[in-house]
Amino acid sequence: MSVPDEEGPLLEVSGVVKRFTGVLALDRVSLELAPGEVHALVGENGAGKSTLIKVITGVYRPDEGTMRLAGRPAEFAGPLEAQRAGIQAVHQEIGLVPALSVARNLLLGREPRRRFGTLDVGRMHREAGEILASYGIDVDVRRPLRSLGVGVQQMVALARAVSVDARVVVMDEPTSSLEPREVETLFGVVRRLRERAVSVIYVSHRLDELYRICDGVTVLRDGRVVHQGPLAELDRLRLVSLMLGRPVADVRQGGVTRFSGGHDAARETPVVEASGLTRRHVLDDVSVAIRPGEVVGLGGLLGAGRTETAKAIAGALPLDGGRVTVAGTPLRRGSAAAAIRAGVALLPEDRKAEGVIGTLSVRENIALAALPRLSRAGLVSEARIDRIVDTFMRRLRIKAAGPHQRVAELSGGNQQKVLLARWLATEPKILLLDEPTRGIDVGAKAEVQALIDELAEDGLGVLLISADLEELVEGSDRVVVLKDGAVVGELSGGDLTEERVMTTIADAGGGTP
Amino acid sequence: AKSEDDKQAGAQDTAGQQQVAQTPAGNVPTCTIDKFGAHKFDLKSGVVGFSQSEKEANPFRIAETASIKSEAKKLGIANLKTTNGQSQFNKQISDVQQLIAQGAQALVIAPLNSDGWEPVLQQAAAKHIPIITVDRQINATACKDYVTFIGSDFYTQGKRAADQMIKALGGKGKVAILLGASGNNVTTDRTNGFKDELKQKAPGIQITFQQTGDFAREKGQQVTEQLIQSNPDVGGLYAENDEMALGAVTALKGAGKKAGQIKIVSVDGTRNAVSQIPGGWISAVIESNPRFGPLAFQTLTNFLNGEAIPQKVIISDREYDASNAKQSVSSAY
Amino acid sequence: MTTETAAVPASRFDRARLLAWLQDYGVYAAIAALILVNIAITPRFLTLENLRTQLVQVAPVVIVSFGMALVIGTEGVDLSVGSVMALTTALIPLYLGYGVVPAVVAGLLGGVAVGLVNGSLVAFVGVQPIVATLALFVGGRGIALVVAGGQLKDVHDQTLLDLGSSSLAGIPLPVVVAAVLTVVVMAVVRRTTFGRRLVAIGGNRTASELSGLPVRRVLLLVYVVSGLLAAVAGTLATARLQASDPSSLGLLMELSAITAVVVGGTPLNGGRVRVLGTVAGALLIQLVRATLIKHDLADSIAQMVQAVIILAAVYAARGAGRR
Amino acid sequence: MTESMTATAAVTEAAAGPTGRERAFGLIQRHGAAAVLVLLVAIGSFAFDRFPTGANLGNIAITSSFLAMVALGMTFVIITGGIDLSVGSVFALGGVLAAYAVRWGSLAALLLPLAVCGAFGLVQGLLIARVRLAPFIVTLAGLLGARGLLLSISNEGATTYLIPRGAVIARVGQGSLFGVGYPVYLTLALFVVGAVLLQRTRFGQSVYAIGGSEDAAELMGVPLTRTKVAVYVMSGLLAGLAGALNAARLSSGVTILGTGMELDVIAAVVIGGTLLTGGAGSVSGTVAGVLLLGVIQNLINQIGDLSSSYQQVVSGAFLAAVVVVQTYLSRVQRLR
Ligand SMILES: Nc1ncnc2c1ncn2[C@@H]1O[C@H](COP(=O)(O)OP(=O)(O)OP(=O)(O)O)[C@@H](O)[C@H]1O
Ligand SMILES: Nc1ncnc2c1ncn2[C@@H]1O[C@H](COP(=O)(O)OP(=O)(O)OP(=O)(O)O)[C@@H](O)[C@H]1O
Ligand SMILES: [Mg+2]
Ligand SMILES: [Mg+2]
Repeated sequence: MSVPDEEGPLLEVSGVVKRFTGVLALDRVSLELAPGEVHALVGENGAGKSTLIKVITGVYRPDEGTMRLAGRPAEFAGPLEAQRAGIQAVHQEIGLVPALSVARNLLLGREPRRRFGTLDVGRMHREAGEILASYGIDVDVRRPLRSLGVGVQQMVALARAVSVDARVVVMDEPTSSLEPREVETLFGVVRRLRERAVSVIYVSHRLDELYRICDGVTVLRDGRVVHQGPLAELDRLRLVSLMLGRPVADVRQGGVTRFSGGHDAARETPVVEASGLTRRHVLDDVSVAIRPGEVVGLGGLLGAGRTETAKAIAGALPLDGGRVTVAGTPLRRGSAAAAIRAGVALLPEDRKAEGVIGTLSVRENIALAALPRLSRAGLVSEARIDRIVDTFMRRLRIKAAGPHQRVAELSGGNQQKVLLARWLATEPKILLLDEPTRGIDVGAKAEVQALIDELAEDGLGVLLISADLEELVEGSDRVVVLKDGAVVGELSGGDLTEERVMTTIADAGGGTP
Repeated sequence: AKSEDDKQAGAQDTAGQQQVAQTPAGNVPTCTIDKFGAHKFDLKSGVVGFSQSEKEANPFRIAETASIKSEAKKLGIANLKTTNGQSQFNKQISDVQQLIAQGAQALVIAPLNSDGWEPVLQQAAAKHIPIITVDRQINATACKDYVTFIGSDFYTQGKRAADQMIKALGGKGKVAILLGASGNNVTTDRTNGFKDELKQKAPGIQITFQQTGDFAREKGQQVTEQLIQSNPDVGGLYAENDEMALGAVTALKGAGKKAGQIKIVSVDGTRNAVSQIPGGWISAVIESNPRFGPLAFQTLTNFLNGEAIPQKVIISDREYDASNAKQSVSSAY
Repeated sequence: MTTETAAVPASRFDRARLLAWLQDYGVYAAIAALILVNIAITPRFLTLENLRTQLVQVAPVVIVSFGMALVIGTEGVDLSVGSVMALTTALIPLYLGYGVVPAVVAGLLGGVAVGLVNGSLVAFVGVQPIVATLALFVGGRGIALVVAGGQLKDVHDQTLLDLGSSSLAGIPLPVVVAAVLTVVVMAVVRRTTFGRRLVAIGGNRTASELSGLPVRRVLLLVYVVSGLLAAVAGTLATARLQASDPSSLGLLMELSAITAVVVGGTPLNGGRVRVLGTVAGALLIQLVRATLIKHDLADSIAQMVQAVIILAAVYAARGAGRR
Repeated sequence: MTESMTATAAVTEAAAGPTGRERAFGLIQRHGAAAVLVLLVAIGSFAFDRFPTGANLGNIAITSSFLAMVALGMTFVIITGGIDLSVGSVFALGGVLAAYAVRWGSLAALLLPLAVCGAFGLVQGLLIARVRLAPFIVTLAGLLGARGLLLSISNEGATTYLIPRGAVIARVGQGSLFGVGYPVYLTLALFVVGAVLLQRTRFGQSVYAIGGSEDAAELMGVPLTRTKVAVYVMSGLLAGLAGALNAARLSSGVTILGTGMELDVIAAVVIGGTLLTGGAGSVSGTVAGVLLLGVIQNLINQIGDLSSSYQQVVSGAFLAAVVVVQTYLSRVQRLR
């Protein structure tokens, strides 16, 4: 838009085909990218977005088709070559090394060096700190990356991709774990890139974002391009209908979220009661109670301690103090197994590290937590597993070559659905959902939300954490707002609006993180 | 615990057959304490180091160590320090160096390997520590780098085994060899002696198979099982130690062979092997006598007393065959 | 294509599975090739006797490899298996005076004890498996020798010896035991919660913990099973050798077993166990060794040839063991 | 080494800096193996008056130096998430080659083993990085292959080549300065270089990244093939060098060396705090690990009259105790 394409496309992808065993992931996909263009790449889960991106960034070699970069044929033997040619990427599953420090991740391969080629560690830490500070992230860069929340990791990955001279930057769901504040930072970055005539490919399931920053759009469905053109000419409804391949009339329904809101369960006694949860530097006397049929939201910024609160309730975080009772009986502290037996289910935020077991099949992943229920005397019942797996694969529309496909081969959104299925299969009393719709496409998101609603109707207590403020506000009956590991407010009824959540956070006095 | 047969096997009693020096002193060059340049010391109160090469887990090593220890006790040597190289050569070198550091005034070494003793010899020479090597030789100069060697002649053992094999096969036929561990001096010498003797005395005997059995019974059994299927015409089997021979016997029994169908000759002279001779499973066993204690300490005492001792003491090993096995099995180790 | 597989009924024989099966083909192809070569060049290879010999010799390796495969499935490794065999063989003659059953039970208990120690170190103390089991790799054989008084003992008990030398319907007993165990281990891996859990733990330990799996208990049990299976192998080997030889029984068994498991397509970084592949891996190595011995190759050449064949086999099966 | 264990470097979050006590505690935890080593040496010195003598410690140093050189290469390999089982055979091969080549001069005696052993590493590295075969299998084949080559050079182990006393290389292997053998100084120098390489160069960063997550490292543009091949070549070169120097010290190319050495080396590296799963570890930890093994062995000999079976039991128990203490120390840190 801002930069007229006078010298022809910067990146030209034509007729790319990519097959995996049993799946045609990309079917003659073509794409043109003008210099300075921000191009949206959309489609439902498993449509082939990430695969296309991996082809462009040299991770996969296309089975057919060609690419041209600035008019010259481009063929990459690996990500290194693509990066040398000026293509940088932020991948969907954060492509950083968890065990390395933040600074090392940020600067890997371009560390500042001294005369004899040795690293200048002091400068490295300083530079890393400065770079992150410019993105509003203030962390000790010597800490291992894995000690940070997924949101911060996502920002590090973004900073890494953008901090070098790139001609094309590819972002695969960069905002899936980001708060509005970080999303704004990211948009700022995208705008600056556009000004420098850097092209951006942008993948997201949050449609609002697309309309705010994207110029062109490519809609993928089942590996094929079904629409290409300026985004402005396409209204939201039509975009969704293109993605899902359903008529517009089908899609037209309610607002963005499918939550019906307002469960009337508030009078019953809480099914889970957490009180005085405390862990040094992380949680400070957090108390939450959830009644059957109630959806309680947790609000707060990155690092506010929402994930930690959920983990603490699920017995997955060593605590210095506090107790959790489920249906009146106190849980053994620090035992995830005991919590699960008591009916607590935690859908973790970091699906790669804490969720899926990539080497196992969809089927085995779904059945994992519910095994005690699906077996007798240590022998698993294949029939019962089949039934449950079948139910959830239909219900959540899990797109896989079959129940025996390895989970690592599924698209990000479908992995998330598998995890959700794993926990629903345990028939929990209380469901702790940390970013349940992360990476899930609009169609499925509505279904997941409807499902949460339905479960709440049936008397399940739900704790909802979502970086999507709209989802949080519409989905919850009550939102507990956290800041720096402490409860700073609670909103419900008419008070429960996006603005009030933001102001509650802002008003809660300083307190250094 | 209650074992099947609670009587102790022979290895424990050291009162078995004593070693006898084969070569009368005088025929070989001798060594004296002055010529070597060591310091005199009182054996009873001095520090003597013994470095064993392999774990005491086979009859030979058990008997060897036991013999050294009991003789030291008998002589009243209060300060005998022992180490075990656990079959790792670098460890044995380091062991001996540690013995020197601990103040050993004389060393008895059962070397794992003949070469590679340079660091030890240098250190010992600097401190004028007399070294007696037993069972295997060190490739260095006697009476200069070390005092003397006491032990069997493995090459001759191989030759004697060949003589027995010739006798058993009547001078013709096909023979298989179960080699010892690769790279081991003992393996090399026992193989060469055997082959040279056959070439010279019985050109009618062919060696058609030679595979390593690593000196272990199980490996001997497994290799023999393969052998009798691929080479069914083999008439004789030379095992370079008794353990492999016993493994071969088990293999032959398992394959339904009869005693004596394949003639087995082996080296070592353990009680287990010798007791297989009367039944005909093993034709002959060449002894390799491990009871070094008395001879070693006798030599050391003589040396310290200033007497001239031979620079090489080859012990006379016996042979067991059908004619004497029954009578002498009790004195085998 | 499979584009409309939004929800496929849970059929157990779909394409993904078939392809995974085909990847395994490498080891079997290598075995087939080796057998063909042998038929061509090795006299008397195709006899019943020879077949028996190869199977009897490979049986203990197969049994140990099963335990190893389970341990490797949890992203661990058990170096102590050879020492367990030594310990078992040392214990058996001590109790033979009471009868075969007490003696064998004593031997098996030795394996279980070692497994308990290994498993506790790994599961509860959090020691890395390779060093945890290294301690008993070193110490276990020492204990065995202490127990046995450093002695090799002949075993005369006929019932025990029959374990090694008698046959069931013409099939040698050790082979029968290995075959039965193959079925049992396959059932454990596929049909029990234990089997499901151990591969899950190997695939992603954090996720397994968060999913409420009894991670420590499973790890402990896996090492106990490995110790027990090694003890079974030790018992059979003792019976077959007709002697208790703790100093050399099971030497280098850990390497053979790990090789069999890995050649069979189980990845060393866990998350997957291939039972039949493990059998195939062990068989392949056995055939290679047998071929080299039968053709009387010198040790130097035999070792180099063995290296090349192992590489060729995993090259053929590559992909199976990859992430 | 300030950041020896990147993965577990505990940095307290407290706004105020760590207290002196906390810092000391952190230091002990980060160097668990070194702490155990100090403890063991203290106990040894207390219990045996022949232990802390210069001669004895020098003996431990020289004996450990060869293992240490090999372990240095192994540290790099293991941090990338790989393993090198061939080192024992390659070590022995290096020695035999050095003794074989000394007829053409000391330089040849150094270069031939380096060339052949480096080539071994190169082939293994290529098979692992390019063809993507499992490191365990490739280096197991390397173990067999190197041993086979050694046996064929030495007539099935029957011939031992000798290095004449006067040769320059023999003097390097046998000489000493201030009572400490030259190889010890060389090893120290190599470790300093290794530490700089690992902690202070891009190569070192790549090594950690690959071990931490190979997929992510690839996405981040780390030169996967080059780095992996390099670590296996390094491992081969160091094993060959150690073998050659050891042969020089022994004045002969002993053929029976190195069996089972790979396990000692791996043990030393892992006890030193390097994770076998890759991504974390340090060169300084490896030094401590190697010395720990050396000291344990020495102490067992000091005890004296133990039978060889008991020696094994005791060294197994020692090993278990050491790793339990060391694991415990580093776990306390992780929980904080
Ligand atoms: N390594 C693989 N092996 C087999 N199939 C794969 C592999 N990677 C992706 N696929 C398949 O290719 C298809 C496209 O996947 P892709 O990850 O590109 O989807 P996506 O559009 O990024 O979805 P999402 O929005 O959920 O991230 C899916 O059906 C997926 O199962
Ligand atoms: N912007 C930030 N500045 C400094 N530290 C941060 C920031 N964001 C996160 N952290 C650190 O990361 C740790 C983990 O935060 P975590 O992600 O678990 O919190 P959260 O409230 O669940 O946030 P989210 O789930 O949205 O990422 C926190 O303990 C905090 O120290
Ligand atoms: Mg995707
Ligand atoms: Mg969070």
